[in-house]
Amino acid sequence: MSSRSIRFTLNGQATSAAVETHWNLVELLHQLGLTGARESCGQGLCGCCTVLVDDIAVSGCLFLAVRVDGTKVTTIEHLDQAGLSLVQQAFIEAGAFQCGFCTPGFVLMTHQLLERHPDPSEDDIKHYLSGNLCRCGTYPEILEAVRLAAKAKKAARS
Amino acid sequence: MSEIGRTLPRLESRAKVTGRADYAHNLRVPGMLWTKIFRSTVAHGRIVSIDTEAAKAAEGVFAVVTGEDIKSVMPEPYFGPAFHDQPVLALDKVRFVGEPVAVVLSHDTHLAEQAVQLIAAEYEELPPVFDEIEATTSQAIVHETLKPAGTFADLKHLAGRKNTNIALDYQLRRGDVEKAFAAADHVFEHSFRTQQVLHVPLESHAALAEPGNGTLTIHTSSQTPSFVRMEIARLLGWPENRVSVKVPFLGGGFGAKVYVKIEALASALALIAGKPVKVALSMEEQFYTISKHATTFTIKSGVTKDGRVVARKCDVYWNGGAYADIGPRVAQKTGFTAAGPYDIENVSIDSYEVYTNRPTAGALRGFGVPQLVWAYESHTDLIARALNLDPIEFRRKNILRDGRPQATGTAMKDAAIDKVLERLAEAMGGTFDRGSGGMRRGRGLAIGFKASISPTTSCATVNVNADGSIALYINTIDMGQGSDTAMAQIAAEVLNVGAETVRVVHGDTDLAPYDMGTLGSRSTFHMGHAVKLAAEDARAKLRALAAEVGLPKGTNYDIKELFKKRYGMQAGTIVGTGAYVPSYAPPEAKTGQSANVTPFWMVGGTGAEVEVDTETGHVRVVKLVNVADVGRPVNPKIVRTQVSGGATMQLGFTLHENMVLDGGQVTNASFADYKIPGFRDIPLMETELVDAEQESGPFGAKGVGETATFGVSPAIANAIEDAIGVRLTELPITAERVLRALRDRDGHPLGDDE
Amino acid sequence: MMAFDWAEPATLKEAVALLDPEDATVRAVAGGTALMLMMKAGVFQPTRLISLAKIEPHYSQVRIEKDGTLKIGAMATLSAVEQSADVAEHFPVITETLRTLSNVRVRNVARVGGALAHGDPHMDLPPLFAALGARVVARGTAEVREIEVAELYAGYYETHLKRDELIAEVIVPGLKDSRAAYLKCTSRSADDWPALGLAVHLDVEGRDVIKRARIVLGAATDKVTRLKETEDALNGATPTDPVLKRAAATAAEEVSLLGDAHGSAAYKRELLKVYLVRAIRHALRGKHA
Amino acid sequence: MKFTGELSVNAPREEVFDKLKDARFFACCVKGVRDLKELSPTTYAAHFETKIAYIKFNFEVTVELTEAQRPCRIAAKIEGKPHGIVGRLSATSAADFHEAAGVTTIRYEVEASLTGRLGSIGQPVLKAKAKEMEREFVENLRSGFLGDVEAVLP
Repeated sequence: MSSRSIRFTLNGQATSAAVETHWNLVELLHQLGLTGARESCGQGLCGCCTVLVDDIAVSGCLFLAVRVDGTKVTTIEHLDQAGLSLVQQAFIEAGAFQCGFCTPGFVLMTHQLLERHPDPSEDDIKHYLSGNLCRCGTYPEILEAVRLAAKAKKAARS
Repeated sequence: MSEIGRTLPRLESRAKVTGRADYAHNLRVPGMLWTKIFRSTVAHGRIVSIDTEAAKAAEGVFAVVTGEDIKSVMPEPYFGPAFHDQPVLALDKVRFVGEPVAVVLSHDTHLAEQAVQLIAAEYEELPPVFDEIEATTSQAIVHETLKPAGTFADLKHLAGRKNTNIALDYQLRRGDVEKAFAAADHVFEHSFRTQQVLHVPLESHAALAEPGNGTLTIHTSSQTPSFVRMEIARLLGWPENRVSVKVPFLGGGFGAKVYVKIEALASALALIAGKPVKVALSMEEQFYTISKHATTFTIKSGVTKDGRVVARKCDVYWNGGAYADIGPRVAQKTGFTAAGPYDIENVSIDSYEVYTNRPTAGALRGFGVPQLVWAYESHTDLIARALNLDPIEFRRKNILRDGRPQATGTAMKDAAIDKVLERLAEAMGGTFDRGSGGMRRGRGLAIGFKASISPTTSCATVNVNADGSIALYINTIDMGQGSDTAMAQIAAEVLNVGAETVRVVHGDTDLAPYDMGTLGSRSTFHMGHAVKLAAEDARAKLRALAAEVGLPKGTNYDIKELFKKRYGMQAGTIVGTGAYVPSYAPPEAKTGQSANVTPFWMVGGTGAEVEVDTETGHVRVVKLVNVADVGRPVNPKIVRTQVSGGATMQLGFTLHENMVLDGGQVTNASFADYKIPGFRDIPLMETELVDAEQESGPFGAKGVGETATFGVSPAIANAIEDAIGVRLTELPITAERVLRALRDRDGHPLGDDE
Repeated sequence: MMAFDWAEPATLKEAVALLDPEDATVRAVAGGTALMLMMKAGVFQPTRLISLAKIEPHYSQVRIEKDGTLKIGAMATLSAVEQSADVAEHFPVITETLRTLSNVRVRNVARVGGALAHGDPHMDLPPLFAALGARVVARGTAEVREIEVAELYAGYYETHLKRDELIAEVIVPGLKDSRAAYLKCTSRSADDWPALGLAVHLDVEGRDVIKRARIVLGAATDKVTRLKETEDALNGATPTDPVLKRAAATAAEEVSLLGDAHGSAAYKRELLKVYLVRAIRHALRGKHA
Repeated sequence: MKFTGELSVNAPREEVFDKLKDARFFACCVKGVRDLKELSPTTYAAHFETKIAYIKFNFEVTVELTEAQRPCRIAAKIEGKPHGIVGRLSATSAADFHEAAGVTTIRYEVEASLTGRLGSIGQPVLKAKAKEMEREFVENLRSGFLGDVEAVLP
């Protein structure tokens, strides 16, 4: 059987879908109208296809869609449910993007980074984000955005 | 507050951080067919047969289309901005491994991909040629006949020329170099090479063509919607008004998406299928689509004993690959700056665009200038070292200053070469830690310049709606450089509103007027002028309206009230239009001399500090200082980001990016093996904009997108020599090459086993 | 990619039973990151994939036994190992190595079992685990056996696992007072497959005598390779500059290196010499690192 | 990809030449070659199967003898089309024979390239595989001279 019916939570909504076993997660999301995760390098190296599955970041282009059966899937489109997140605000403030194609991946990874390291060093940031590529070369501004977001999150906590 | 010089976040910021910005990549429409391309497996050959039967019979296949089939909708299916040499799908011959030969259409992209594997083509192999120098004398002829498009006057003499791979031979002559060499105290000659590299924007090329009732709409990731419309209309034999080209945001361009790339194919397929068809390339396929020229540049200089360069001879060979694309422009427009930003009495330049059996080369951020600066700034340091002169002092003595004639004879104006050099000298001066043991540090710098492409036209429309809101209609494409925001700022400045209130409608040939293209850092200057003119036109019309409704001159009025007074209700529109084409004097054919060769100059330089691991050859760039003359920055924050971004891209081209070919096949057609800079490759970046003003620019502004790419490569090579005393003359500067150079110098060369 | 069957057995035993030794197009998939790349490239077209995602949860555990032995379930993600405080405390060399292994998202998905079974010589864990004397527990239809990681590889992408065997667990002996280091060298961008990966594991006597060395090379050969002659050159020696230099020369002689896009064989030989010295010094400097 | 190497066999070079020129013998030395067909005295077709780990690759191969200067040099051109995937294998190979004291030294040079999907990615694997094939070929060739030719038939 190459076609399967799966159920999962997509951005807080119970969702069911019929998927072919050979579809990857990005293909499924595009069919569901969510285009914030995009396949670019197709090899899990650039981060444009970042999606959270059970709150853990994965490369959607290397993740078979059947595997999200029974999971909670969160995409970039869910982050501003209650207005722009602090990370998104920081990216705007720091001007941390140019063409914007890689930006959803960087934003999602920054959310993950700050959960793991609330006060990251420059080295932490560079290592954590080393799997996301920005061909426009906006790295210095992204570094700044992560710092701003960390600061804003800290302020929000206290 | 002035809108010019204001750091305003990009207008589309929210859409981009929430993943909701539109890209052609995202687009799908009901009933759409996907495509997968069957590509050539030989570098040069005659097509004997293409067997598509098995593919046609495969599951889910709607159609399989070959080059011959394209002729049913495009009788002469050859395109290109300089030469009409590129077939929509290969016809008669294939000219590189990876050339599109046939296409499978299916509602399912996976089924299309499977069916492609069932296509079989037979070729009669012809000898291929890959090297740009060999190609100039090779018996292997890539194109039997040269077919200039007629777009550019200076290519006309090439029409119908046979049995040559030289698509353009540009020359410039000023003074008498031979005589000057004979009289010079010293003569230096060096050769430098650069490798073929790629743009690889993260959004690969995507185009969706939808046939209508005698019309065709193409949604595409293009930097040049007006050109796409013109070229597709020409191929179809239709008037332009039946072709619409719509471009959302681009996920990066860098020159990869100029002119026609996949649009002709998508258009032909849509018309053949009678359905919407999407052509979306994979990352691998970008490697077969467009690249940056590999080059060989031999440069020879005559120098007096006190360090004045009195003569320079430049021979530049551009490896254009299988199709001309815009390469002939690169060879000419860039070629005339090959002698560098120096005041040299006697200059001779020969610049050759050469066909080979590699994937096509075209425009990439800098339009060939970084390849030239690599050579002339490495050469400059080599001369200074040989003459025991301080490299900065040597440059100071020779740079072109305002008012002095450049090699074309055009007098320099508003080119802050001196300021850029002085700022770099300051940043890189002083003492620093030179390292110890096997780790050695050094510093180097380099400067470069570029002429803007000319003469080209931009048009803009500004609508003032009856509620006073303003919309700007332009075909400049925002591919990340921030043009929407900058253009809104220019319009807002004229119309005295906040830029964030201006709506920018971009990339739609049905709505916005002609623009030559978003390329060559031309938009801020050319479209900036057009927008300014359009906004001024709208302002004049508003004033006229005010006068018409009886308001005394100089009255402060609310625009909304003005419309109400005139039309009795909230109604009406004021349309301001602007068109701009700079003045230009074409160069004299034999000497390249012109009194007005460019509307403005871009000037940039880089200072690098490197640390070299002498045991492994690894080069770590510790610091890059990028200094640019951008005129007056419209949006300083965005300009600075562009400057450091450009330098980062060139850093990749300098240290590791390299398109590797084996038997014509690109063997590293993926990000696993073609490495672009990531977070951990980025040095400390310093960005400096010198205090400058482009008098002829809109509000003193000029282009900036390419400026920071110029000096990066030679600054690093110069810093490496400063650190360890060896000179690298070929890009990329890999760790292995550095170690080999060190070992060669020490008389213990590394073996050559693979 | 082409359609295939998808099976999700609930136990490892069932998964093993679903393998078909006669049919190479039936494969087990753990994290699937490496397999997906092969499938997307069109070189591997499975007829059936057996997902291990739903097998018993204890195969995802990471734990340290009383005697200091580290046991990692084959289905533990690389991230789980990276984030394990126990691993960081007792095997810092593993934590350090994981930090630069591919990227966060791959580590979140890739499993230790898959990383060892894939057999790409450029990977970081196989040489490191081989140097640490780790063993994999392979479960087949008939038997369960242990294989030294150092003996697991047969060639590029090839292991000595049988067609009906799956890795169930990895056992890493406690480091005790030994020293270990893994250094890799990328020759293009910072984040890249290595040109060379070198793991060293040293038992040290007194302050500075190497009692026993285990040296394992990755990336520069077609399979993970133990450098036994180099080990012999170091065993019982005090790592002075001349000793290290000699060991480096031995290493460069003893193994035939493979040139690739990361560097020629000649270059990799130089890297091997340099990195051997650096890795040993690095191992001796840190407590466990 | 370029491979060069040298091997010696205890046989006079005429014998070595004749054996190597015999397509049947030659094919026996290459693991995975079967169904050899003679299309003309200098061209042959065969099926070639090789495998990397669990992945099999099948090629339809044609070999053309382009040079045969008895007893010093032999050269051939090889072309292959893989099954089920767009691509093309092409290679030229040449061997020079030198004899001294009854021992023939064969110096060979193979220049191979693979285009299409298999060539654009996975070059390291192919290179490793090619090295392995080279080793096997040399071993088979040696054993072919040591004993019966049949001994190396796959």
